[in-house]
Order: sequence, then C-alpha cells, then structure tokens
Amino acid sequence: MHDPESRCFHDPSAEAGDVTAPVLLDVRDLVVTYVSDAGAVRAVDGVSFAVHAGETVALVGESGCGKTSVAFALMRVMAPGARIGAGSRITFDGADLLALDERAMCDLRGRKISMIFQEPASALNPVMKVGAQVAEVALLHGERSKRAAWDRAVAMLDRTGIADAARRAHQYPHELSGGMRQRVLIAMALMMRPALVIADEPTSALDVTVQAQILDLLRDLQRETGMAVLFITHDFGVVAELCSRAMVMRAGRIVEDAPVDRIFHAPADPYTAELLRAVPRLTADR
Amino acid sequence: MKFAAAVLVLFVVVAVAAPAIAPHDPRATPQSETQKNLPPSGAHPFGTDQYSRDVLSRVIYGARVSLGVAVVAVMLALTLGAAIGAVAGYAGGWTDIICMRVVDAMLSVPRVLLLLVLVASTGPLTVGGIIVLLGCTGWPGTSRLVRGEVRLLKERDYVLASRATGTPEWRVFVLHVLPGLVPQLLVTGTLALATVIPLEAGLSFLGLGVQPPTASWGNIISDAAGRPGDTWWVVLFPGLAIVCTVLAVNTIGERLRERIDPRGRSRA
Amino acid sequence: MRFHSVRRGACVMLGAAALLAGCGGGDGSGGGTVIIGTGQDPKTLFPPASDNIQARVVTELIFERLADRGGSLNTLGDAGFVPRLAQRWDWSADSLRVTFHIDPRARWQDGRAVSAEDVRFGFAVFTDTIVGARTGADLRAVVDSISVGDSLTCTVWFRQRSPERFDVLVTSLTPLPAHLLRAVRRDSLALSGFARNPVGNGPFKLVNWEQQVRLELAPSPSYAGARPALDRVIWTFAPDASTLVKQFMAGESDFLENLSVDDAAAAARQPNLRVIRLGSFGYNFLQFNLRDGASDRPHPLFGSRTLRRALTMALDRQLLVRSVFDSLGRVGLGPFVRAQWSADTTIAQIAFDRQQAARLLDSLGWHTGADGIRTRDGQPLAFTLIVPTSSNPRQSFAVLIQEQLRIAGVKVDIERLDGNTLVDRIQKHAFEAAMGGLAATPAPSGVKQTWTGAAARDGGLNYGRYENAAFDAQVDSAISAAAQASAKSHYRAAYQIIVDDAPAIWLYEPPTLDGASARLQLGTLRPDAWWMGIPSWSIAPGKRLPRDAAPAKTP
Amino acid sequence: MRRFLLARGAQALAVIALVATLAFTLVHLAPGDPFAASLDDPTNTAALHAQQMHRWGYDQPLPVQYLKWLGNLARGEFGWSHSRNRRVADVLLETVPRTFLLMGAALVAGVLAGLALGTWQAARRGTPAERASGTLATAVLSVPEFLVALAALALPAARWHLFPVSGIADPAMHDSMSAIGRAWDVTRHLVLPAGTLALLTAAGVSRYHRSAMLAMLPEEFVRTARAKGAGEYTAVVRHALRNALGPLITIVGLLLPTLFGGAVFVETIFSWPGVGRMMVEAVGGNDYPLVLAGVLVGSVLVVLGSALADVLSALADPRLRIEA
Repeated sequence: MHDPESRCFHDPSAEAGDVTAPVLLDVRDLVVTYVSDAGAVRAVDGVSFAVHAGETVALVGESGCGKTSVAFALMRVMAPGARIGAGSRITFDGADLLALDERAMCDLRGRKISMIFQEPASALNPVMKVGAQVAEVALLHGERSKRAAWDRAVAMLDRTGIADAARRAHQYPHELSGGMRQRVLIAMALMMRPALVIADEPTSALDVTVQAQILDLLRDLQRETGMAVLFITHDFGVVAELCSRAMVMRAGRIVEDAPVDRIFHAPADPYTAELLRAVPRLTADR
Repeated sequence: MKFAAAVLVLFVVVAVAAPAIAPHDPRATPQSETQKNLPPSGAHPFGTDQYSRDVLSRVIYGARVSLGVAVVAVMLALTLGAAIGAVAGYAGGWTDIICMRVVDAMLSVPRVLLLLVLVASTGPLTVGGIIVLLGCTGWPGTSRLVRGEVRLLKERDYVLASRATGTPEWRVFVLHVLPGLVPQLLVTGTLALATVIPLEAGLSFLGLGVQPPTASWGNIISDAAGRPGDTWWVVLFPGLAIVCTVLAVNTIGERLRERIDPRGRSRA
Repeated sequence: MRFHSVRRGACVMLGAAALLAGCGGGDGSGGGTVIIGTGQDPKTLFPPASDNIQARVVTELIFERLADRGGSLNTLGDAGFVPRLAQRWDWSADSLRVTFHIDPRARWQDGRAVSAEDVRFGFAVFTDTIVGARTGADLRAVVDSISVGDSLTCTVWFRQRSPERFDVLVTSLTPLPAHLLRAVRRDSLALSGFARNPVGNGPFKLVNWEQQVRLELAPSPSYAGARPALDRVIWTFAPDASTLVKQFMAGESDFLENLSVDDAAAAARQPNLRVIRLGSFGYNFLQFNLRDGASDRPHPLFGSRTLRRALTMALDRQLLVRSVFDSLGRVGLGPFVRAQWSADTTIAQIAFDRQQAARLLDSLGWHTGADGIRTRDGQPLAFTLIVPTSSNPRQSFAVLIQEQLRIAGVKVDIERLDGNTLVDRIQKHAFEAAMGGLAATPAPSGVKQTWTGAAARDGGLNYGRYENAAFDAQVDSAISAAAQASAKSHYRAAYQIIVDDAPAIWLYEPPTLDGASARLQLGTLRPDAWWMGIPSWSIAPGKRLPRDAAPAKTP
Repeated sequence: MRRFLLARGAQALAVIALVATLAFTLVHLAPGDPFAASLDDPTNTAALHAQQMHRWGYDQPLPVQYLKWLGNLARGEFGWSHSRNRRVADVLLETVPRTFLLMGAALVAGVLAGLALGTWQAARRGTPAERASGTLATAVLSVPEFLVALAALALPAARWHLFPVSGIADPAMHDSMSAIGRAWDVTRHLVLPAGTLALLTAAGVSRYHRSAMLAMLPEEFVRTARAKGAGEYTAVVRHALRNALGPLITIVGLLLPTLFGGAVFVETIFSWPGVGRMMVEAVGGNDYPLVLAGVLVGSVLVVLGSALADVLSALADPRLRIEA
C-alpha cells in the first residue's frame, strides 16, 4: 500500500489553489499564559495566523517555543493553570471557538478538529483496547450502536494500514509497536473526517523508517479526505516534504510566515536562517 | 501548616504548663455529691465527670500523659527501628532475612491485635509499660525504611572512605548514614505520632491503657463511655483534643513529607 | 462467698406460690417474648460446671433442685424451705438422714421420668473432684452419701448435725439425668454436647444458643408444674456496658440487671421503663492487711488497732455512700448484710469524728508535717490502696477516701488493678489495703470462711489475716447453735467484736437496681435470684409489641 | 504469572508461620494462665487449678506445647476454648463470617464512596467545595474509630432510634422473617457498624484516590480523550479512573490491617459478634487458644488480603495480565 511514487507528493501547482480556498481557522493575537506559584509565564505571546481549508501548514520551532501550547489552545485542552489571554480570538469555520461553551467545544473536538499526539506510547489509554479507544470517537459523536462503532473503528484501523485490524483492535496499546500505535492515534483523529487535523510532532518519537511510513500515510489521507493539516514540528525535513507553507515560531511569537519554498531559499528572518543551518541538509540530498 | 503548628504548640504548652493552667486539681473530688456530672458552665467550662472532677483540668493534664506517652513511644519506636534496620542493612545475609521476615510478620498483624496479645500477656500496664508496648509494636515500618537507605548509602564513596580509614561500622552509621536519614525519620515519626495518639486512646478505651486516676484523653472518655450518652461533654472535649492534635500532627507530617520528598516517592 | 464485682449469691424464693400459681399464660394471642440484656454468655449449661452468673441463671431455669429456700431467707434446719423436685421429705429420728419423695409427675425433657437414681448420680458427679464442681467441696463436707430406696425415694446421709446442712444440700446439688450422662466419661462431661444442649427437668427448655449473640428459652412441655406465662425468654449478649444500657433505653431489651445509679436515674425518667430496687447480698469494705505483706510480722501501720480505728473515724461514711449512690446505697455495718437473718443494726459503730481521729493519730506519734501529711520518725503516714478496675463504685469510693484521708493527714496511693490481678495480689497477701467486696449468701455462717483466724491460714479467704480468738469463739458458737435465737445472740457478740477491732472499714451495701420495661408484669422480684421469678412474668395486655407474636424458630 | 502467584503464596505462608510462632511465644511467656480468671472464685482451689492446668497440658514445657499446637494446627485443629467451652474451630466458623460480612460491607461501601469522592474531587479540583471535602476527609481520618462508633451509637441509634443499637439481627423476630425480611434485618443492624468503618475507609481511599487521579489527569491519554471530544466526566471517569484503579486495589490491601483494627473497637461497641469482639473477650478471659486463633485469623486475613490485592491489581493492568 505504500506506493513509492507517492513520496513525491509535493506539487507546487496544487498549493497555488489552496491559497484561494476559504479560511478555515483564523487565529488573532493568541496569548497563552501559564500561572504557577512561581508567577505567570507567557508561553504564547500574540500569535496570529490563518489556515485555509485543505491546506497543509507547518508550525516550526525549537522545543519550548510555544508551538504545542498553540495546538492545545486551539483545542482548548490546555494543562490546568494555562489561560488564554482576553484579547485572543480563534475563529474556526466561522465560529468563535473561545466563546463556545464546553459542551459545544466537546462536540467540535474529534469531529471538526482533531489532534494527533507526539507520544503514541502515552497518548493511548493503557487499560483500554485500542479498538475501543478508536470506537469511542464515533460513540462520542453520535454513533449509538457500540457494534457499529466498533466496526467503523476496525475499518478505520485497516485504512491506517494496520494489518489484521480486526484482531489488533482487541489488543492493548502495550501489545503494539510504536508505529502501529501512531496509526491508531491517526485512526482516532481521522475517524470523523475532520476539517482540520493538528498533528503535534507525530513522528518525532518514532524510528526513521517508521517516520517515513507515517508521513506517507498522513499524506495519503490528507489527499483522500481533503482535510487541512496544521503540522507542528521542529524538523524542517518534514516541513519540506509535506507542507506548502510554514510558520516559524520563536519564544512565543511567529517570526516568519511564508510558503515553504521561500522559507528554504530566502528566509526573511535571521532566526529562520539560523534554524535552517542547524538542520541536517536532508532536503539538499533530494 | 502554620495553623496546625500553632495548634500543636498550644497543646504542648498546655501539657507542659498544666499545673499553672488547670483551674482545678484533676484528681480532686469535692466533698459534695452535687458536683458530679455537671454540664459545661462558667465554673467548669467542660463540665464535671462522675467523680465530680473538672473535665477541663483533666483534659489539660491528660495532654501531658497522652502527648508524653505518644512522643516517647514514637521516639522509642524510631530508635528501635533505626537500630534494627541498620543492623539488618549492614549485616545482610541471614540476619537481614530474619529481621525482614519478622518485620513482615509484625506488619501483617493488625497493630491493635498485637497490642491486645501483649496486654493479655502482661496484664494492666503502667504508663511506662504502655510506652514500651507502643514503642515495641511501632518499629517495623521504620526499620524497613532505614534498612533500605542503609543498603543504598553504605556503598557511597564517603562511607566507603571512612570505613577504609578503619572507623568502626557503628560510627560510620552514626556519623554518615544517620544524618542523611534524619529528614525521613522526622516525617515517619510525625506521622507515627498521629497513629499512636489514637491507639493509646483506644487501648485506654478498652480499659487496657493508661490506668485511672491518671488522666489520659483516652481514659477520660472511657470513664464516661461506660455510661449513657447523657454526659456527652466528658466524651466530646477529650475527643476533640485527640482529633485536633492528630489533625495538626497529620497536617505537619504531610507538609514535611512534601518538603523533603516533593513527588511523594516514599508513600508506604 | 467470694470477692466479687457486684453480684448476688444463691437465694431465696419469696413465695414459691407465685411461681406455681402466677401462671396461666396470657390472652389468646400467646404469652409474649421477653428480651433480657446481659454482658456475658454462660460458659456452659452443665450445672456442676456453671461458674458464672449467666450460667446459673439459665441452668436454674432449665433444671430443678430438690427444694429451695423460702421467703424468710432462713438457712437453719429446713424451716421455710419449699418443695420443688421433691414433693416432701422426712427426717430420721437422729436427724442425720433425710428422705426425699420425688414428684412422680416430674419428667426429663426427653420424656423419661425423674428418678431417685438421678439424685444419687447428681451427687456423685458434683462430688467427683475430676468434674471440679464449684459446690462439690461444700457438699462433700456436709453429706456422706445418698442411697436410693425406690425409683422415687432417696435418702441423704449427713456427716454431722450442722444447722445449715439442709440448706447446703439443696442449694448445692442439682439432680442430673443419669440415663443420658452415665456413659460419658466424668472428665469430659463439661465438654460434652450436653453442656451446650442440656436436657433438664425445669419449667424452661433451651431452644437456641448462639454464643456472643443470644440464648433463647421456651416453656418445657414436659414440665409437671404450671406452664410459664411467656412463650419465649431471650437473652442478648453485649460486652460493652454502655451498649447494654442504650439497648435497654431504646426498648430493644425488656430487662437489664445491675444498673448503675446514674443509669437507673436516667431509666426512671423514661415513662416506658421502671427501676426495681432489690435487697442486696453484697457488702464492700476497705480491707487492711494486718500483717506486713505475706510475712508474719505485723504491718507497720495496720498492725495497730488504734490506727485502724482512727482511720475509720476519719471517714464520713454517710457522705461517701451518698456521693456515690445518692440515696440508694446503705452504709456497711460489719461483716454481714441487712438481708441476712443474723443482721443486727444496733451494733455500736465507730462514728465519724475528725477531731478524735486526729487526737488518736497524734497520740500514736503521727504529727502533721509541712505538706499536711503526718509523719513519725521521718516516715510519712502513707499506704497504697488497691482497687479493681472492674468496679466503678469501688473506684469512686477509693477516690473519695483518698481525699477524705488526705484531710486527716494520711496519704493514700491508689493502685488500680484488673480483677484477676487484684485477686492474685490479695491471695498472696501482697497488699497493704484493698477495696474489697464480698457476696454473702443468706447463710451467715459464711463469715467463718472470711474473717476468722482459721480462714487466715492455709489459703483461707481471710486475706487481711485478722485474728481474734474471742471473735472466732463467738462465730463457732453461733454456727453450731441449733436455735435461731441463740445463734443470733452469738452472731451479735461476734459482730460487735470485729467492728470494734476494725480490721476493715465497713463501707457500703451496694444497691441492686434492675431496669424493666413497663410492659412487663413481674410480680415480686426475688431479692437476689430474680430470675427464679421468670416463669411467672407476663406481658401487660395492651403493651404488646410485634416481637410478642413472633414464633420461636423450630429447632 | 504463575511464578508470581507461587512466590506470593510462599511468602504469605512464611509470614503466617512466623506470626503463629511469635504470638504463641508472647502469649505463653506471659504470667497468668487460662484458669486464673476463676481464681476470683474461692471454691476454685489450688488443687482444682493444678488439675485443670494438667488436663489441658499447660504444665508441660513450652517447646512441647508449641509442637503439639503446631501439630494440631496442621490438622486444622485450633484447640479448645476454655472461656467458651467449645472447639476454637467451631467458634471461628461462627465469628469469621460475621467479621467478613462487616468488613466486606465496610470495604465495598467505603471504597465505592471513597472512589466517588476522590474522583469528584479530582474533577472539581481547586473549587471551594472540593477543598472543604478534602479537609473533611483528613479530619475524619484523625478521629479514632471508637469515637466514631460511640457517636454513631449515641446519636443515630440511641437518641434517634434510626437503627438498632447492637447485635447482628433482631433477637426475637429474625427467625420468623421471610428471606428478604432477614436480609433487611441484618442490613439494618449492619448499617452503623459497617458505616463507621466505611466512613474511615472512604476518607482514606478518597485521599489516596484523589492524588492518584490528579497524578493521572496530566497524562497524555487523558488529553487524547478530551481531544476526541470526551467531556470532563468521560475523560475523568472512563480514562483517568480506570487507570487509577489498579494501584488503588493495592492501597485497599494495605488498608486491611487498619480496618481489622477498627473492627475490634466497632464490634465491641456495637456488640457485633465477630472476631474482634471475640479477641477482646478472649484476652479478658486469658483464653490462649482463642487469642492465638484470633491473631492467626487477623494475620491470615491481612496477608491473604494483600496478596489478593497484589494479584487483582496485576490482573487489572493489561500490561501485566498478558503473562497469565
């Protein structure tokens, strides 16, 4: 199922159309503050960007720059103690996310926006069968029949490339390999065919060979469903391979937002250039 | 924490200064029968008991006995536990195995049952006897802790170094290993205090603890518990004293533990 | 007689008529259920082995004896004794033999007739040392043997003409079913199934006994006398005294014996309860050890008669009794209780007189020191008083005495001991002074075993080792006197001697207070063996509860 | 898993054997003897006493008594209870199930309540109500069992007559009730004593469980659950709670000794005819075989309970279960 051809998915002509697509997600002046006994820390300090429907955008930066905080803020699943600043606005599909009540937000999560996490080992519930964890998404979003939800989960697992998905669905996370767990997480995220998937370093915990497989899978699925992907990573190699546009983040701010080509060839911000120099010249090999 | 410490300090001050504070002699019995079982009033804020004794004064004097017994018993338990744990940890081999099996055995018997058996075999106890009994049943936890630490610490460089210079083992333990254990022991001891105080009270309640007329919080209650609930004040006030002390001690112990061990590593 | 916490000894029926006639059983809806709260299980229901009070209560309702004491509490000869298992008895001319005629209708609960052989068998079991019956020694001392005439007559051969021999015989011996027990080894009788499921011949039979929980009796259908009015008598067991009281106050039990004074006051305030005060057979005292510990030397303090009298004078016994028992207790008069026929309230007492006490102590060389405690040659006037923790009144008295003697310049240290340790210490004479108590029986001769010189030696019960030949002589004369009047005068003389010598401070006769639900119709309760009246108890019409209609579990 | 079970079982047996030996030594080295209680009675002469001591073998050397006792134990014979005049085994057959009932009810009620409270506290962390409930739980844990029991006896039972004061069943009417009636009867009698123990258990469990839950909430998979669209309730209950349960079972095992100790007081105060009350009475009556049996039962219960807890918590975790 891994078509070697598909590695060359980067098609600049397709991107041009994306820019004209409607804005799916619009973030304005996002501020995230962590309050602790030691005082308040601004992890995200006035970030603004937009994601268009069907677009694959990268949010790049070093660890600790606040990119994961942005992701959590978009989903409103922040750690206790984190606060979104009063002047921040997040508009998704025309709706003001920050104004939604918790119930409406729950309805949105997993169905319209979903998330793929960094650590497949810890992001899965260790005492629940993986099939049940995937099926839960369907059950949370309208599916009444447990049986049907389970079948949908198995189908989805199968779609993410898990061989013998019907049997695997009955297993627990610790019985699966790292790559397979990440496929489970992807299955969960894509179960409801969301308009936007936030992928938070989905490959950084995996072996290099598995990384490539997972990236392929994501690319396939993206093409198939037409979803928008906000790809959070510190790896410019991944950015080059998957994304049409990249936003570079530093110390809670976006310092550059540009198409990938321009980022690579003519970085406007000195920090971007510095980051690029630190990256192994993977792209150059191609 | 501060409030808890204040409460505890208050009780300790009350215990130490009992003769100066107590409004009446806790053992004195007025010559008239009209003084008995009086509800709380201005003259007797905590009322009087069936022997016409002032309950407030008895609670104040009881603080001496209850806190004294608990503190000394806990110190005894810590000392025993540290000694046995150290011996087991250093000696290793059969000594260690036997010591630790005994610890397992003692921990597997509910402490109340252990005390019941001991009291069954010794008969009613003096205050000293109760301290010894509570101390002798309280050491296993500490010894396990100390043994574990000793086994970790005895391979440390500075310990090895001082042993290489010919310092005797026990000196190495006292000079180098024990100081490292003090914070842990402090926490263990504080929390042990919170179990020993109710235990002494419970034994006294069963009539097996501190014998009257010496007042302890436990036997003030048992004096009245044998009688109908009409004299609630004789039960309530010493009961409150127990609860407040234990609560304060527990709070302080928990905070101490958090301080030396922020992640709650050594729960058991 | 025994050192005891307040318990009543063997006793009397105030009118067996009530037992036999006050019967009839209630209305059409049955006789009802009575629940009695009590602290302890009987250990065994085998009469020779029954050594706790609850065992006695139950076995005496299940088993009948030949005869029982009558209302006069007389213990001399057979005057006033009422027939029970025996219809009548005849004395031989020399009064060394008595022949009992057993009621021909009497049946064991398995249907077998009670026979004379059962009396002889009972005697053999009670007197067999391997069985270890508590009353065996008394029986052996008085009775030589029992012979069987025919199936319904047996003859008891006494060893001598002691005036209380009939009393000892009938109160110490319970006939046992020979046909069931003959085959059982004597040393395992007390452990046999019979001890848990006895087959008796009395008005009640055992229905069910769950240890620690309850014991239930029901009228025995094979009983020849009147059927008890109640359908069920149930004891529930609770180890904690306050629980028993709460149970009673809440109406969960109908009867509770031995209420404390405060509990009795609380019960009296409740309209559905009442408190019954019974005559007492216990008397309590502060006992001095006249010797120095277990040695033969006189005790440095209590060897002195004057000092003992001075201490007695220093105590306001009226106030003590009022403080502990309110108006319910009575001041002790001597080594006897008011309910005994030998009692004499005119014995001259050592009256409370603080000045006189002080003068006596001064005359002995004990002078008040700086701290208020008298000293002589640098020695303080101090002693240790041991008190059983099992007895609340005795502890109260000890505390009050400590205070009153402190005023007199005497320092008393109170040492509280549990019952067993206390008895152990006293038996080894390892004490200076003790808060003692004795449960008397209606027989005043018990004083010989507790206060005479003979009892001071060889493990006798005179633990303080008071010895006065004149007292001993008067007691012996009283015991061997056949006529009550002459016995009485000798007892009086003996009591006066011992009261004057003050080997103990006679403190109080504890009140016996029982609580009963107002729905119970109890008739007159026996002064001590209150349970002997249970066959005539009934439930007042209109005060029946659901439990009165509940049927017993069919075994 | 099998090796784990075997090792755990062997360890439990060794501990129990040691407890038996320690208890035997303690009890028999003591001054006094089983028949001393009857010294209270002057008719119990020295000769009678000696005869009793001989008859029950208390005059033999201690090692001989010990070996005999062990031999009997091996055959399931605990000896003869002097204070009850019955085989100890028969006494245990009656009392142990009652204590199991009491402790079982207390454990189930207490653990469920503690779980509910701890979960609620974790979900509502930081709110004033949650803080108050936490303080309350700590306060409850500072109250000795006998005080709680006395209060329960004094107010709901004795003053308000909501529940029976004592015992295990209605002494007069229980036997004539229907099966449902009997169950209800026992339940009524069980409420206060089991409730007393359950209250303390719940306080302890809620404290452990709250912190276990709080430790669980920052876990990634809880965030995953939220990201799936699970509400706070589902995230906490379905995901965090299930993961916190395994360690909790071990904690419950560790609570057993405390619970048993509490049962001693509760059974005495409420006249619940179980092992705890049996022990107190046996100690009072110097009934050595019964005392020893009581200690053994207590430790077997604790040892087996904690072994069972270990096994259960292993079973509750699929990561460990795989080896079974």
